[in-house]
Amino acid sequence: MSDVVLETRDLVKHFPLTQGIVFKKQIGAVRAVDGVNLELRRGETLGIVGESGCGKSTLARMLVGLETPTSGDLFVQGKNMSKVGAEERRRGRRNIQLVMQDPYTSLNPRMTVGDIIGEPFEVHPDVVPKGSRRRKVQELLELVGLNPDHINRYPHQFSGGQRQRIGIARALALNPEIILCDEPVSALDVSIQAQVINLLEKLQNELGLSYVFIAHDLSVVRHIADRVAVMYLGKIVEIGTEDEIYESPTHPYTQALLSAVPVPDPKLRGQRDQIVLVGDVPSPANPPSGCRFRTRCWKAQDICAEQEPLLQIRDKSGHPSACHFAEVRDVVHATE
Amino acid sequence: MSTDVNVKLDALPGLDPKALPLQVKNLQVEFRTRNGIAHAVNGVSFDVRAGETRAILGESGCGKSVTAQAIMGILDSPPGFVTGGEILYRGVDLLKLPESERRKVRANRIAMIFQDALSALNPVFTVGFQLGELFRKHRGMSRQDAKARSVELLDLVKIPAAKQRVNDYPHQFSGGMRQRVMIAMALALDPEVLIADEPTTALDVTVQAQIMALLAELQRERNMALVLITHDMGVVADVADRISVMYAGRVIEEAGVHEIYASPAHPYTKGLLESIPRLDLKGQELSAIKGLPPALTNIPPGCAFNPRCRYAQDVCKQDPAPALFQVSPSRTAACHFWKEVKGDE
Amino acid sequence: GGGSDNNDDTGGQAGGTLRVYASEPAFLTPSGADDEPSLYVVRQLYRGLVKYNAETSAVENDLAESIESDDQKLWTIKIKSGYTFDNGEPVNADAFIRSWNYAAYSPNAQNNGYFMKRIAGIKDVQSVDPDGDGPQKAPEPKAKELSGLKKVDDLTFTVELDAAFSGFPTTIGYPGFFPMAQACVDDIAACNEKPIGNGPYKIDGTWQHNVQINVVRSDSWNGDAGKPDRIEFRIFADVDAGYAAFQAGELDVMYTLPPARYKEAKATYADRIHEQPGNSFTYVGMPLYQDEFKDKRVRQALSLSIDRQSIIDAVFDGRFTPASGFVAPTFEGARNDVTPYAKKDVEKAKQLLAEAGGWPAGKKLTLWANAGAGHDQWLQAVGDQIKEALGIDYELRVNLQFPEYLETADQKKFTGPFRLGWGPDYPFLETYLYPLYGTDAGSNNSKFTNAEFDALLKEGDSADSIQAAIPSYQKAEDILGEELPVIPMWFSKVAAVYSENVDQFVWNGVNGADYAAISLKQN
Amino acid sequence: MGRYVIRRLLQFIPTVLGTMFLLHYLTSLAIQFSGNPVRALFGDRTPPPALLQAVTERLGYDDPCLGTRGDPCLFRPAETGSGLFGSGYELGLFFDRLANIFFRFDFGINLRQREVTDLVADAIPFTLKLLVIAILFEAIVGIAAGVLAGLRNGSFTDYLVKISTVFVISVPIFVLGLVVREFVGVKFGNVLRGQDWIPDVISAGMFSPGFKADYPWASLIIPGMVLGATSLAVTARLTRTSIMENIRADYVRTAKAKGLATKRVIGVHTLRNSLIPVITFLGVDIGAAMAGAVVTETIFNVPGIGRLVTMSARTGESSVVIGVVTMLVLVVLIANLLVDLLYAVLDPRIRYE
Amino acid sequence: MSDLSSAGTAVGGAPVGGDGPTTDAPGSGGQERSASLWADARRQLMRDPVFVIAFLYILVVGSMAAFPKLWTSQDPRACNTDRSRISPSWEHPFGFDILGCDYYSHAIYGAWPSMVIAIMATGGIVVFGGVMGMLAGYYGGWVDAIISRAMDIVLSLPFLLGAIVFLTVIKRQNIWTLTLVLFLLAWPTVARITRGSVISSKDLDYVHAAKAVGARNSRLMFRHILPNAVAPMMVYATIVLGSFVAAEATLTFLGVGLQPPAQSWGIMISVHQVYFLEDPWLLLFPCGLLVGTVLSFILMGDALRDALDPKFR
Ligand SMILES: Nc1ncnc2c1ncn2[C@@H]1O[C@H](COP(=O)(O)OP(=O)(O)OP(=O)(O)O)[C@@H](O)[C@H]1O
Ligand SMILES: Nc1ncnc2c1ncn2[C@@H]1O[C@H](COP(=O)(O)OP(=O)(O)OP(=O)(O)O)[C@@H](O)[C@H]1O
Ligand SMILES: [Mg+2]
Ligand SMILES: [Mg+2]
Repeated sequence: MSDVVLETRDLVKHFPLTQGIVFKKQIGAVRAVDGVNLELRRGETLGIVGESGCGKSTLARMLVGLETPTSGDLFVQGKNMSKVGAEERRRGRRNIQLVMQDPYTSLNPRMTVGDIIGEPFEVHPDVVPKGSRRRKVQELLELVGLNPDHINRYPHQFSGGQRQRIGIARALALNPEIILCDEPVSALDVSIQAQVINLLEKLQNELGLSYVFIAHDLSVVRHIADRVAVMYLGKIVEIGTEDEIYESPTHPYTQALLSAVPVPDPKLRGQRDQIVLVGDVPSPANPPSGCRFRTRCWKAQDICAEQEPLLQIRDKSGHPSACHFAEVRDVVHATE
Repeated sequence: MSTDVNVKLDALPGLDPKALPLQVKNLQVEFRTRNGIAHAVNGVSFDVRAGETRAILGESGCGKSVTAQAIMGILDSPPGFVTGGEILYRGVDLLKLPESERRKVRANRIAMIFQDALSALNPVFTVGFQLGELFRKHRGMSRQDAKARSVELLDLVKIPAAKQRVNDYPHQFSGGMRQRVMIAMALALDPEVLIADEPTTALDVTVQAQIMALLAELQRERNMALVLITHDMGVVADVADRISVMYAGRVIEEAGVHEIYASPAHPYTKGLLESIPRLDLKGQELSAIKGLPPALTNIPPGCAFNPRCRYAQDVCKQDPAPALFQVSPSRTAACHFWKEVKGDE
Repeated sequence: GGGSDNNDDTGGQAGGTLRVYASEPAFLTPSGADDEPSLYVVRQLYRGLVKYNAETSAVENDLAESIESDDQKLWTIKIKSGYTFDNGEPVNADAFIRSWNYAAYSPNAQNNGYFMKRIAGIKDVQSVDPDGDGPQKAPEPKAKELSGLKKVDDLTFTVELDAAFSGFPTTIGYPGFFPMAQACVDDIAACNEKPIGNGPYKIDGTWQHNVQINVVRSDSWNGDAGKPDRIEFRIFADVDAGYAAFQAGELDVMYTLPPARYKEAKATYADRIHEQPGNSFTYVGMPLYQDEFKDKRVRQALSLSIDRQSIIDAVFDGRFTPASGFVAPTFEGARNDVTPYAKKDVEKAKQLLAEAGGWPAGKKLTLWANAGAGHDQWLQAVGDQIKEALGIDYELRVNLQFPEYLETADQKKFTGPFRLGWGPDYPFLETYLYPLYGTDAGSNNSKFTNAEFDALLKEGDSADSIQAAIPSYQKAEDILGEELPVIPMWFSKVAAVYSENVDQFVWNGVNGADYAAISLKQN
Repeated sequence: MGRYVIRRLLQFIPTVLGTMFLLHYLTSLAIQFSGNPVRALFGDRTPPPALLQAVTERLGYDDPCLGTRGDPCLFRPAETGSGLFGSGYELGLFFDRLANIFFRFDFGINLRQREVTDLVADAIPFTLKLLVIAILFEAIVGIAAGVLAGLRNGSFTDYLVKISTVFVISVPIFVLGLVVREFVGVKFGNVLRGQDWIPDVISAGMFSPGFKADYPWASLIIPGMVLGATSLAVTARLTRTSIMENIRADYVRTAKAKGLATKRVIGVHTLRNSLIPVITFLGVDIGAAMAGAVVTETIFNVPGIGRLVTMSARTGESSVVIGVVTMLVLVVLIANLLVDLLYAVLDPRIRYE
Repeated sequence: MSDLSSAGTAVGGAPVGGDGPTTDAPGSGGQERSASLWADARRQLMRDPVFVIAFLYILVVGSMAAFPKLWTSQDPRACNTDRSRISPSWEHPFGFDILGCDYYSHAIYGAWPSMVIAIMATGGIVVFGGVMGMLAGYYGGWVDAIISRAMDIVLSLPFLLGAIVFLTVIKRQNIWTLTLVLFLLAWPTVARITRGSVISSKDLDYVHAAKAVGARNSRLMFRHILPNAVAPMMVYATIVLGSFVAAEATLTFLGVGLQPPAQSWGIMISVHQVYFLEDPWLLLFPCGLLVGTVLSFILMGDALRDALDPKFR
């Protein structure tokens, strides 16, 4: 389809582990992202969930170009970013912007809000002529629901939710088509979180943005995402529409993850079939052979150690899943 | 696990074994800082029975941790001072005890689990040392015995290969295991009350599930009173018996878990519940609570929630703050309009 | 104590340990020791042919039986018998010839080779690299031994000089002429650490560098025995630290004082301070090779504008004697007021300068001194006074370290008056004259040449005796007084303090504190 | 760990070579510009050229490159053959010196013709004693003061510690040394020496105005304290900040929650963590203390390394300066390495690979 | 609240760091809670009596150095040995030194070299060390390796020993060479501090955020990373400034510092230290000035550290 705005093919990021004195030799690698295929369509929100350390942020950083992939290709609006020159890549970044997790650390405390949001214009002087930059910044502030008069304030004079709006305004400054949100609400209080999510949805409707939305809070992802990818140890283990993933998960990890999410309804207590996993996430430097989830999986058999399950449609559920024994299991009951 | 219970019962004066294990009455705590006095806790009352789980729910900065620290007597002082109220352990007011007596209550009778296990464990001592210290200092055990007990404890909280790991340092454990070590440490002296201050906030959902399951199991086994501090409505729904909702240093609603979720009687509680994304509301705007929590140095007069409240009227803006209204025999709410809030459903 | 009975003329009892202030010596061998700290120790460990009278500085035979010459060129020296080194080797003619040859032979690189310069054959035992500073090493000298030294018999030898020199007997009291044992010459490094001496004291243990050197009475010595049983040279890097130790009662004798503490010491130790005129000479040299200083009236004018006493009082607390001559007052033949230009007289100075044509307008007088030795203080005062008297502004060049400073002197590159000092090597007034002002003398830094002066020195050198030489030398000094190749500033003043343990303190006009003769109170 | 040590040791090579070259070049420049240091040996007496040359040769200052101003003395025209790689040059003085030092352990001789190794061997025990005393003093007193101040932040003790330590820093060490020597060593010492009942170690040893060979440790106590005084302030302040930071740490709160006595909470759970930066500083401070020893040694007449280097720098004895400073640099580097390793012992979070 | 836009301009230049504490207290806006770290710090500093006193003292000393004529009409070079070491009197408040020069005017004129050396050397190390540390920290790899080795070389040289060796070799001991030596031996510490803070701040979220909008290296370095290093550098600079003032005196004492007839506090102290029992005022006056200056700088650095450290807020 032509309206695929972002695509990755076997995207890999390995952080080398080195050893040696004079001549460093590589003795291994942290396989932070290990072959990820994704596509994002115009106007769509793709949710990515997974446990801490599974490579979500690394993937996000590669997508916005903060990290160069070890291998694999990244296409932004059909352009292969690994093939173009540095300058074009830098300009290409305009189209894909990032909203970071922590609104407290992602704004330079020594710059005014105006400087922060206006920085993209200085970096890309052709976007907005010099004279009207301030005006533009104020428009952005207004767009994200902040008082345009606050342009000369410093970040610490704002609350977390307001700061996150500043971060969003900065991301919007270059009129990108894609916005990558790396856990944009995890650091916020429940009561504020809703404000930011509402804003993101509003902007998407108004500006036709596409989102990649990373989060570990499954209910937030469910609320905002159209499609969801579940990551485990650098790989996508299951991907599908929001309904497919939440209603008919087929990968045991997805099932465990969903069942572990506490449901804010005491009536369901004891009725849910909770899957409590044993053990911890293995180290990405030394992932298990075959299926990476097999060390914690209750279904694991010999084949899981020998053969790596591919991400493919295996089951009547109709969405890809990387498990030899994929089968639907209903773990989430409707709240109502 | 057969703890030598007898050792710890050197009687406290006025101890009433039949009284509640923990009762907090009108607790007040303030921080005297350079920028003024922060009223972190302004009259918090709750109690907890043996075997019961009391959840304290509230947003960041509303005074949950401070309450817990005040109960333990480990506030940073200065700048923190308990300025009023009572903390009763089986009828004994801990605030009136001399420090040497009070020290014996800590860990022995009331223990605590901290939010961030990595920073709560001393990075330069082995886990075994930190666990064994409890036995050595409170039970006078030898190093070997203390170590043996530490291994038992690690086993209890399901840390594999406990014998070897007892000599590891905290940073060598994963997040979930550290939190289990914290739990082991809290349970070491078989306390009657366990205060868990956001024990799973820093953890992944799957690990959170492990930890909560473990806690529930241990609580059941020992018939402990558990005070669970959290802001996660889901966790509360899963494990709590009774809930106290805090806002700006005050308990604004107190009720059984089912009552609260079914029909909140305070607009803040209601707002919280509504702002959780729900399946049936997918695609719709979330109902967010507008505005921000107040700064504790500058709490608005009247009901602290009034600037954000959709029910607020003039009376809410005037001192005194609304008292706790008895909504039903087993629940209270601090809102002048609790009836409207509740009936609004 | 085993003091012998032939030295009871001074009184005082023998025995006890004498703790004295010292600096780290450079060498403890006669051929190497040429600095004051070294000499103080070497004089106790070794003895030479002659010694100097404590009071009169007159030369007396020590190990020598007789020293005679007819022509002041060929000297015959007879040695007393019965003296040995600490290791049992005899002190005989060989011991002296060996020692002097060793010092003179340039590949041995001994500092005191300098003192053998008058002995015939010196050129043949020293060799210079032909291409100056080239990559080649200097060739082997032509001879290994001085041709002027001849052994006559075991206890007699002759010394032939390059030229007649009546003062020769006085020179050989310098420790550079003391004898060395064969064992010492064979392993000079070891001998330096644990000297094999022939004097009244021998080393106890080894030289503890920078800490102390202990010497005890030597059994092999059969001359006048030293008074103390033991002398401990406590080594200090800094005279202030030494004085602090003295104040704390850790020293018995301190042969010098920090200038700034002089007044205080004089008050505190009024009855335990020894003062007498000293013999080191400080002068301001005139670069006669520079045009401005060619006219003697300029030099006289400069000299006349300086108030020496005032500078001495201000900067040195009166610790010097203003100089009006070129020979230390302690020396036989020294006179006061040799030059009439050593008293401040601004009028006359102005007049002389005017007569000489004045000072080039706007030109600054550059005053030179070496860095880090505190000379800048008084030189600044000199400059101030000249400026006040003659209106000549001055600048100081006081940043050259000593090696470079000396090289500048050697190469005659000073652009203005320069400070230097001179200490006598032997108590004979010639030591103040020829080396500094002789036309081809090594330390003639002013580049002074005066035929009459040279002739008068020659005359003195070949006089029959030391006494007979004096009038010629005095006449030579008079020439200096008029010509002023250097402006004499002052002579040192001895100020030594001693502790309450000291019974009798003895100061030798040439050697300084005479530790062997100092007696301690016995209790 | 072993690997880490080896890597660090290998990193020493460029550092030591760099330092040596720096010193070599500097001292060569000194000779090139200010002349042959041997000349000064003879003072006012102008030595016969043959003698001067002989001594110069003996001391190794005869390399022709020392006559060319600015020449780094790395290469010299080959005497025979075509030199290095046919360039007509061969390795020069610098490499001779390196070869002497590293292959023959020959650091050369000083103007007084003593082996530099002997000089150092003589001097180093004194400096080490001084350093030990200084570091101990600054560690014990500094940490104690810092803990007191840190625990009572804002109190009178805190201010007292702050003011007194800052005051000590700002007085130049030589003034401090002189005053201490005069009033403690001489004046007060003399009073003590007047009392019979005070043992000699105290009156004559400890309170002496300078180093005394009879009391090699006692007489260095006061100089050591003077030397330690400047860093004492930094130690105290570092401890104070560190304590103040750690006392608020979560794990200290945990320790309190465990019902431990305050003594144990502070002494075990706070101090150990707080001392990590302090120990690091103390280790690094060895270098600084060595430098400070120059002044202290001069004032208290301690025949140590600092004085040796100062004297040799003054007299332009390049071999001594290069030899001794190179050894010092090695000592400093090794001390730093040890501190890093100690750091890993104190703080198990640090792992060296 | 609404007048914040005007307040913004008042503090706008502050974050870059150039303006240390200046005399005019809170910004022009009046009572508004103005924003930047520096403005906050300035407000806090101006309320700290220790800082204010130290600062005034430095002002006094600074004016002595810059405008000696304001303080004395005497010529310090007009000396007469007849007046040597005359005690202080009303007309000559510090008396006369050993050469009979007016000691008070000597002290005034002596402030210049002491301050100039300290300020120039500090400025030098801050700029050079800052740039080196920045490059090493930001680029890492071989740039870091080379700069770090150079730092090691200098740092492993004990400071005073290094200075003695350098100065005896250079042997032109004037303001410039002393500055040079202090600079050469001290820059690595600044570089190390800067490198540390650059390394710790180059991975900060907001730096990544700026990178994500396409900012170039120079922008990242100077706009985002450097300001983080400025605060620790400033604090260190004030302290090191004090120690340089003392170092000038110590080097003079060791005979490798400034030499008379130059005038400096170091010379005053080292020339007259020997008289401190007889005429203590000869030592006390210059020492007092020196200690006051060093103390003031250190206390200012201290106050600055507290003011800039968010932990102490
Ligand atoms: N620069 C790096 N060098 C080495 N390893 C890295 C680097 N950055 C990330 N990693 C490793 O890569 C893995 C994936 O990290 P990443 O930050 O992408 O996880 P994440 O899914 O975002 O986790 P979280 O939910 O905690 O943010 C982790 O094991 C991490 O330790
Ligand atoms: N040591 C302290 N000094 C000053 N104020 C403090 C201190 N500790 C806590 N406070 C204040 O007390 C208030 C309550 O803090 P508390 O830690 O109890 O919040 P909390 O409800 O536990 O929040 P969270 O969910 O973030 O843990 C906060 O506003 C905080 O500013
Ligand atoms: Mg992440
Ligand atoms: Mg909390």
